[in-house]
Amino acid sequence: MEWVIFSFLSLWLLVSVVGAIFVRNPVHSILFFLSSVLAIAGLFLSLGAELIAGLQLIIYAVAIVVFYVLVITTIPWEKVKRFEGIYKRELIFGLPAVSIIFGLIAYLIIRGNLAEPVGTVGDNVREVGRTLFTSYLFPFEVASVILLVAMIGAILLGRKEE
Amino acid sequence: MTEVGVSLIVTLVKIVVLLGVALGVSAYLTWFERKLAGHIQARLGPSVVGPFGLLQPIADGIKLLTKESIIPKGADVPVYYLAVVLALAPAILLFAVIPFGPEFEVFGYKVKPIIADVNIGLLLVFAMGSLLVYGTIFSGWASNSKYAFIGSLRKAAVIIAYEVVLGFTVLGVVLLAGTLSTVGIVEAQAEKGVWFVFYQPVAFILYLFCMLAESGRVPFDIQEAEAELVTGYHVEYGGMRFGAFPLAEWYLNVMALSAIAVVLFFGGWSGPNILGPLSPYFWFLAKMFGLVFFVLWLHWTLPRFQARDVTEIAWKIMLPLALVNLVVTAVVLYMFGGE
Amino acid sequence: MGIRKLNRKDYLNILEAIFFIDFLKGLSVTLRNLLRRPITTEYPEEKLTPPKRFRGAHGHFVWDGTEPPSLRAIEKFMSFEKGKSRCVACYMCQTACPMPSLFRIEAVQLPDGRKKVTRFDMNLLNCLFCGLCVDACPVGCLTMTDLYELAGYSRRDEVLNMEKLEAFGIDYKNRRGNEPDRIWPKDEEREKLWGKIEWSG
Amino acid sequence: MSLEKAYILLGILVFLLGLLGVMIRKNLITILVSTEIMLNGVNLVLVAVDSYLGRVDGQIFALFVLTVAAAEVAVGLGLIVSLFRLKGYEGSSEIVHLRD
Repeated sequence: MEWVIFSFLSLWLLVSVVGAIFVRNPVHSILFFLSSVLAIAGLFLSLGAELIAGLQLIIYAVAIVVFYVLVITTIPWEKVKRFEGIYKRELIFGLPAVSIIFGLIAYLIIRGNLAEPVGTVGDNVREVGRTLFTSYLFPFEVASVILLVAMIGAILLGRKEE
Repeated sequence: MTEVGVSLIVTLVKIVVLLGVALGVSAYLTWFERKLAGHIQARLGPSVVGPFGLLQPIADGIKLLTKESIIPKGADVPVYYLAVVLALAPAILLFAVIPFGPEFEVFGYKVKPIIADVNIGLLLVFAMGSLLVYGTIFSGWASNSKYAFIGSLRKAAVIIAYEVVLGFTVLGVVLLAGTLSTVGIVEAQAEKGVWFVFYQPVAFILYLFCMLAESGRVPFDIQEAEAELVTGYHVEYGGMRFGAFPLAEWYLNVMALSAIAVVLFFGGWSGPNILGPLSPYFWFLAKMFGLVFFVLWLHWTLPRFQARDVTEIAWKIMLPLALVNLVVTAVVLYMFGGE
Repeated sequence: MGIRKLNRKDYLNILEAIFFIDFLKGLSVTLRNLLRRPITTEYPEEKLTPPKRFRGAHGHFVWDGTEPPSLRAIEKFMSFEKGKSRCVACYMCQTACPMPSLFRIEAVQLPDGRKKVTRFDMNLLNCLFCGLCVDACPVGCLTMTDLYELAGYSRRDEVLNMEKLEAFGIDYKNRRGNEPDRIWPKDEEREKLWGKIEWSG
Repeated sequence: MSLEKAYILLGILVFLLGLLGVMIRKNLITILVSTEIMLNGVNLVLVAVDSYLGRVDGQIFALFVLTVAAAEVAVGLGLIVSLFRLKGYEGSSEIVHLRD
């Protein structure tokens, strides 16, 4: 059963990722990316990471992709038509390189052994929240500062010059 | 038969029943809304097709289905078609996390009248509610029309603003219940014996406004302000595709969000036992349609906000109120809470 | 009934802002309307009777023995038949009409010297229903009936000929001939709405 | 091959496809999208290993990655918009001058 779900979701994910990379039109690329984000949320759910799946849906699928969509749909694309598509030369050299790297890593992973499990997680949401606000409190605060800085930077960058 | 097969079949049956009921009821909500609008304006509403105009939704459906489909020139055809799906799917998926009643037993199997009893029900509600934004944006963008695009951008701004407020609003209830699961929230209310609307009145009012904004109802219906933007982001669609957008936005979404409001604030299926085993469902549906009726009633009462005001209200008034509500709830719960 | 002045404040006070008083008032207005009886007339099934002075399609009063005695005088010049129009083809209606191409009237002289109206067509497509032709008619023949469903399937349907006009006139006289000539159907209702009229003297 | 290894391989494949996307795309926005795909692959591996090990630390790191992705998108899209406003185009190969 898990294999059925996994193969369905991974097929969906790979198709949408390949589509996002190779499709010409940036808007279609964003749509493929959205679909891949949904597939990853499904994978998270099947892995039992429910909170991350929900946050993936809310933050990634909504907040981040909406940014892209708002920017991409308001830019007049007739002017930048020549920047659609892909570089052929880079593809010819990049594809073999990437496949070789993947082959090497895959060999390592398939031959290697995974570490032993250390425990089980009961209520995922509760557990993540507890760990986040005890062991990882400082990184959490730093992340919020990063968000604040990014927000200020985005406002400064996106504002019209007077 | 294995356990997995049974659960799969049960889930499939639940999905089919819910889909049929939701779509049928939302089709009849169109009739109800027109009737209500008519009577509020001292008119009659639909009254010709069938007794009391009851066959009007079917006639409308046949009319919409048999219409010629026109694709505007310069439209992005795949996205144009995909936008309909993107608008309808989240609105239907919202129903997956709504618990309609308590657990019951059929042929020795325990069945919960909820499709996905997940740990993160409320997160899914927010996620689906905000995924609606893609249907609107892409329908406006793909139809290559200025009015449609202005409407879709307005709606996107509204959804982004009110989704944030909605999240902070509901967090108060989550704090009280101690869980994100919808079933858990209903059970927490049953345990405490008090509906959360009495603990969180401010949150309820904020939720109500967010619900109106999310589903594009008056007074927040700036995205399809008929007088300025003809009908907003789906103006270039024809036939049933045109019908699908209001169906998703005005009816399915309103019903789903009302049901969530019932779960969050009105104790879900709790109520006096007057119909035996059917009474939880009766109470749930009664509360839900009470809220739906309120929304429709509001639609024909209030005028529309200005486009500028809508987002300003969200960011400058409602978000601070929701934050204050959340902080006060947390502090009070910390000082006087049980645990 | 005087004019009631409403004082509206620019801002709500704090209680009204918190408890949405204005909002609830608006809701109560619509709720009251919801419970009210609809005032719709379901048109194709149920039709309103317009007041007698309503200016609908035209009609001709016919020669049926109720004419004023002054008309008896011209009987020897005109070839009137019982149940036919009492038009004398004087062209007064056409002269009074603001629209030059609306009427088409023809008359012939019979061998015995009397005048006979052979044709009286009205093109209602050009008519603006001002009623000047009715005022102009010297023999009280032309009238305006209360028929208001004048839509037709072709432009030809909109031209009234003599037979139609006579039929309309007979029908109108049978239905509304005995009614007093007033705009408002009931005097009491009119007095309730507009107040009692004080005539001088 | 166990399911966990399949998850990890899938995550790495997604990461490498994102890398390929960064290399070959012309448009700046799609390059940003490819980096998002890379981050997603990393997240997938983190959560997969996490659920195998039975801990939640990896999920918290995934959470931080989400945060960083949001920040990156905000700044990156701000840059792209201002670049577009300044020059009127946004191909990656054209943006080579530090000043004009």
